[in-house]
Amino acid sequence: MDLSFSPEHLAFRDEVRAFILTEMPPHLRAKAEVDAHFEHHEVMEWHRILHRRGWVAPLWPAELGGPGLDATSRFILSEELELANAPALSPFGLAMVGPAIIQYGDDAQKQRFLPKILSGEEVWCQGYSEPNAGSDLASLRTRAERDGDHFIVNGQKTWTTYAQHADWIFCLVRTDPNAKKQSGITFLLIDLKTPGVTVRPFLTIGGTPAFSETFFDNVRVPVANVVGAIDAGWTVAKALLGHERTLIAAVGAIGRTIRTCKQIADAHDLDQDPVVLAKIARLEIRHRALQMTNYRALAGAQLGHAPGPESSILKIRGAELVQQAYELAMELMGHDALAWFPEEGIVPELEAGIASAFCYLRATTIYGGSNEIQKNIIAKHLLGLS
Amino acid sequence: MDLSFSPEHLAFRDEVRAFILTEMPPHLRAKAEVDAHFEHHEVMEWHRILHRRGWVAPLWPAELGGPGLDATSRFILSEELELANAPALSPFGLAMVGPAIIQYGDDAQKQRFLPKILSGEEVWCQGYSEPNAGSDLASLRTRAERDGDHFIVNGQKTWTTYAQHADWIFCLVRTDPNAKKQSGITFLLIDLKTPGVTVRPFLTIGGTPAFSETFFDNVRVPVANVVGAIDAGWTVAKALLGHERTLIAAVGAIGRTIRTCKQIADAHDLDQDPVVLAKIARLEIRHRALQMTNYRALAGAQLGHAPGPESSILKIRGAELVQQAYELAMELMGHDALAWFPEEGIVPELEAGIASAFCYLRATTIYGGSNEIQKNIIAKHLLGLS
Amino acid sequence: MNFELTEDQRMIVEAAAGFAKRSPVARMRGLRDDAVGWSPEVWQQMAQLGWLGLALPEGVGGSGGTIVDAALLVEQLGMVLAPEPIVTSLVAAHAILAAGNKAQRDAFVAPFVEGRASLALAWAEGPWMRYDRACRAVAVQGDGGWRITGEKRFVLEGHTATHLVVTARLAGVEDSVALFVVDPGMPGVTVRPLRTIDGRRAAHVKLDVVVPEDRRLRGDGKPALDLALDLGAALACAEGVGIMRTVLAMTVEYLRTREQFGVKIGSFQALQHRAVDMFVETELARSLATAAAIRVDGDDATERRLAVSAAKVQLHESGRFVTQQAIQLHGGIGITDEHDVGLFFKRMVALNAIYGDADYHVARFAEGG
Amino acid sequence: MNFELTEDQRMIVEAAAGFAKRSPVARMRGLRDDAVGWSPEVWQQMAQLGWLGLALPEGVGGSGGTIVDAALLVEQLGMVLAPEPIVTSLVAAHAILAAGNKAQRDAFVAPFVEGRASLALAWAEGPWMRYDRACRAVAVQGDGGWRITGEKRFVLEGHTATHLVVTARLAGVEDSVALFVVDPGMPGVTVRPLRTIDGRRAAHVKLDVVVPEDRRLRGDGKPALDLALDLGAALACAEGVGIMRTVLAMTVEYLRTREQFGVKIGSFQALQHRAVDMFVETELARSLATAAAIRVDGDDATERRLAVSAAKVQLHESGRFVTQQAIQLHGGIGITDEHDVGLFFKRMVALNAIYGDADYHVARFAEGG
Repeated sequence: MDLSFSPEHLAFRDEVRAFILTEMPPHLRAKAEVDAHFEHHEVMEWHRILHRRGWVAPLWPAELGGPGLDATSRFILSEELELANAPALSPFGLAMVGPAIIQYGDDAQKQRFLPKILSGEEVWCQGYSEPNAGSDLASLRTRAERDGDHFIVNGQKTWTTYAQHADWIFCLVRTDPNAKKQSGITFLLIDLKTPGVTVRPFLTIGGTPAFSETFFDNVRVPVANVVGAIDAGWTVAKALLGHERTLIAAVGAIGRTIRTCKQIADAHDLDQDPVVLAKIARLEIRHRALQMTNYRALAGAQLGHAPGPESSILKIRGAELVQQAYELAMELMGHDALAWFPEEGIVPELEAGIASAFCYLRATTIYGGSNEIQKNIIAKHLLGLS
Repeated sequence: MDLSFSPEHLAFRDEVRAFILTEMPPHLRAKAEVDAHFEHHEVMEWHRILHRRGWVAPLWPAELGGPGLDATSRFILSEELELANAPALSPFGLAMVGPAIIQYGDDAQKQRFLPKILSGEEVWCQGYSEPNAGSDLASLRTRAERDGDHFIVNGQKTWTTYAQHADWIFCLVRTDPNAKKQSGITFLLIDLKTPGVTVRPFLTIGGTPAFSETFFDNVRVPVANVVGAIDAGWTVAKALLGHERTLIAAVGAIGRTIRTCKQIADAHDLDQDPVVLAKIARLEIRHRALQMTNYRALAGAQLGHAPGPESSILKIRGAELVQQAYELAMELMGHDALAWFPEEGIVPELEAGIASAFCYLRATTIYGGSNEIQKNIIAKHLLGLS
Repeated sequence: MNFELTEDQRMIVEAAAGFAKRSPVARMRGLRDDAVGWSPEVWQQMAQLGWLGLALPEGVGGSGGTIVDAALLVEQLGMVLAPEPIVTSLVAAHAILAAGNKAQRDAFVAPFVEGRASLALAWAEGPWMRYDRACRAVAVQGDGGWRITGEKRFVLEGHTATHLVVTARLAGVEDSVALFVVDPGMPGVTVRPLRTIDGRRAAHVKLDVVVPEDRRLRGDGKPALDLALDLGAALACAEGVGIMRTVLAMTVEYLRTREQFGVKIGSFQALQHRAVDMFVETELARSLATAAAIRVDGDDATERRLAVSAAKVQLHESGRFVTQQAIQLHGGIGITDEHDVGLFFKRMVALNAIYGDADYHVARFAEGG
Repeated sequence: MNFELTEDQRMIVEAAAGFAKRSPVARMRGLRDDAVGWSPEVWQQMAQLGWLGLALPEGVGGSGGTIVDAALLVEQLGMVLAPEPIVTSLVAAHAILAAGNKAQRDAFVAPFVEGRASLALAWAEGPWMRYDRACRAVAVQGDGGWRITGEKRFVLEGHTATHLVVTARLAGVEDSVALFVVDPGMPGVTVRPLRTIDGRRAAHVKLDVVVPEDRRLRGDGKPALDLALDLGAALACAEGVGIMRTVLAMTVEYLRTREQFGVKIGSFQALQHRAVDMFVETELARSLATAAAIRVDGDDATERRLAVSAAKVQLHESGRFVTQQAIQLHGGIGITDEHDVGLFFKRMVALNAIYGDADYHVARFAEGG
């Protein structure tokens, strides 16, 4: 067992660090140094910079535009980007529909969609959840009826993250209304400019429009846009769960927020307070445990192992720790926690985005399969309880 | 709303305090001042002292030997006894089978049993749980078959607290093997000296023999020893749940242990440590919340109200806080927590009983209906969830 | 020992509950983007109902009720997040009662009771006031009275207050706290309104103002400030109990009706037990909030401080758990701004940040009050 | 970055698992009332298997393995609560390695590797050693060597140790820590055996003894003591992981088989989720325990201290939760002495109390190691 990197990997880490240092534009660096809260156009700017270096899709095979990195290098790349507070790229194209197309799509789909995902020319969003299909996703009702070479789609998706910025949406739709639950669902790619599609952004409790509802009113979608087999969309969707990227993101976000907590404690003259120091230390230790568990999962992946039991706990604990980290930041801010953005000059810039993030990040234990659902899964599949 | 006592109640409180001061023998007082860990014969000695004053059974009606106190006075009596670390009387006669006989027994039973419960001449224990009937008490299998004027009892009870010191046991036995669950169960009084009864004490993880298994091998019990109707024992048992005494005991025990925590912190030079002080304070605040909730329940009882929602949480939180208080004491003891009793001269007398109590008090969240069972009950009956 | 409501108290609760029915959370929601953030018409109604003077002596036009009366009212108002500045005004009013003379009470408290004014306490400074009430604003006596210079942060509802009760140390008197009544319109006073996390408003107040002698409250500022802040904390606890009760009920109702996997989600034991934990926490917080209100009415400052600190810590623990779990059990919809549960959640965050946070009150409790 | 076992490590784990099968918890249970508390025969077997010298250099007869190797062994032994004093001896041995010369290593460490001796570190004093390693035992140099006077508490497995590594400050040298090897049979040494909560033994050692110069380890005592205690903490974490894995498996098995209300209790969602929480905690503790063992092998003392402190705090949190819930989910039977789960619970209590408790390690971590 070994926690250190090989000389080759250390060299790669230096390469990544140098790249970030030279290639991140000053206006992004300035934001990275404060709170890493980026606008969509800034995220896409960074997307294009990374794309030029070939690092935008670390997990993709080299022949389809991936950088051909081994698992440890991928980890190093992600970790260094996180540590630098670089803008987090939208995962919907790069980490979700892209891999789905790579695994289940036909050649035409690969040629049509993958290059534009890589270049950032087309932005994607996800259409899974519906008002009555949250934890119980398989009860979704958006239906697609066959009409020759097309499907006619009707229904409503919700939680379509940043759909207002997206060009395309990948959806789970019901193609066989008589099939039971997970059967009869199809994975379908829909151009958001198609007539009949309406995107309505809505505010979260963080006061930001991170999510949208997306309505489909007799939307005609070519049958050619089905990924995988018709009625077999559940298989495609399942393959996308628990992707590497999200895990690293949580570890990075928590680490970043702990650093912010320390800065806030400093600024508020609390950095010698034993009770405060103990709180930060305990959080940091929980973060280390998550990080090391992530290392275990990644080291396993590097050796080609299937994800071990350690990976299934990352979602649960990562989601909780993100919340705990922001909660601690709020505590340390004292009265400053009251300020709702944007109130310039009232609280330090460092603190400006905390309250909003603290609020909407209550979502981390809910989205992507709530912690309760995750526990059901672990109980059944890992502990054999049912 | 008012947190103070009336002049009459204040006078009663003084009376109780004076009584304890003058009547508690020095050898009991010495133990009370250290850790309030009393042997059975010491508990019974105190029982007889309280009995002479008429205070042994505060809840019993005056005509059957109770002191005829109102609810507030009963509360004062209990609280003062707790604060003085007086030996806790065995509840099985005074608070359980006694009230059951008062409510459901016939005159013969009242005359036969109640005076000896009051005097302490006969000590009782409880025969409810069985190895396969714990949380699911209604699945008990100890059976009583009718044979003329007698029942023939066969089976096994467990968790019969201090059965080794008891003269009688009150049992739930199955009298109708064909009835479903709660039906067909009878509340039966059994003399432990009857041939065929075997009591086998066993150790807890605290290293003390607090509990016994009790075996019944063709034990002949007069039908006259049935309390209430045959096959209607569940009704009698239900009426005994959640009696006042236990609630106050938990509040008192927690308060006593918090005082011990402070003394330990003092002795270990931790009484200026902000982290330690904060831990003790947070525990003390949780204790206050329980205590005040208990007051609410008692004030309601004083006014003749049925127990409100506040009383149902006392068992859950009281059980947890007892454990948390001992856990904190163990933490504060540092290395002293390693010492297993009796190792005289190694750790302060104050700490001598902590480790053992800490261990066996893991039972508080299990016995008397586990916290999980309590939550099921509250969810169903108070929140309407099922 | 008695936790029964008096006949008067029952009437207060009934009237407040009636008001709450006519004034649902939607009213507060609508006022979030309003510059005032609360309704002057409702303020008038509250004055007419006698609510503003409920916990104030008859001498200033109040009904001479207790803090417990006010807490019962505030709990009900908390259940619909009524945004009118009752608590913030009462806190400032009690500072004036504690340290001011009859003329000052008449001049500043009486108009509030009548609904013609609202008050705010301007005490917080610096970024580190969590553990430290040390006051850097300073008052210097001169010809025209007192010159006060300084900056006050997060003056709750200070953006609309008719009068501000301002803390300042007296120049040259170490460790002193004096109270002054300052009007926002006086030259040298700037009041910048701020939006707060709970959709309400606070003010950032800059002072370089001369006030006449009769604006100084002559009583000792320290105990008056202490009492006022403890009153605020106790009423925050009462409001928090109202919030917890509401989101608990809301959540239980959701569990009873929302279906997933073909069953009501309230049939899942893990969610049932979570709801029970919410219930337990709500009742525990309610017990200590009640005790705190009773003790603020009492004469024993140590008991008051212990009871208030205990209640405020419990509010933090219970309130946070209950509102967070309310969101969690609502699932995705709980994260949307359009669902009410988030409004309660954010108000609870604010309540935990004001009148001393949990760490402050833990430390104060540990010191014995 | 690699968490794979080497071929050698796989063999260690396999051999230890084989031993564990032949040596169930019942063996430790049987030894609880024994005066020695562990089996000299098993000790011999362990020596023959090369386990005692596993993490010791070849110079003293060891196999030159790593602390990770030892941790893997200790985790397996923890799964059956094997009571032989391997960890306590290793801790003392590493103090000797760090501060002693070749002759001292040969004299005191080599016999342990061969199974002819066991060692113990006598460092703890006073009731308040939690935050304070300050040493009051004192050594004065004189004609016959060093006169050591003092009292050492809770010397783990000191009741049977062939040699005690004793800490003392040097008279007149402020803040000094020196290490001496003292034999229990020397005149002026009294060793009182104590029963500990986990059914094992410690010793209360009183010293008024003169030892020759060659019993003083000449290297700096402080870093040697630090390293030794960190090694002990890291191995306590490994043992704790073994315990958690065992009680988790035990509990899941119980949930799968125990019936109440006509169903397996493992079908209740609240209990399922509890078991999942136990699983999560076990894996998190395992991650940090592994990191700690790796860092104790490394050269960077700061990284070692951070990793060890993190692991020990996590052990406290996770170990406590997992063993407590194991009892809770077993219900009444879990409270009986005759069920094994209580033995694991109590061993975990002991592990959390030794080699620095959670508060100590939180504070050390907060200081940056």
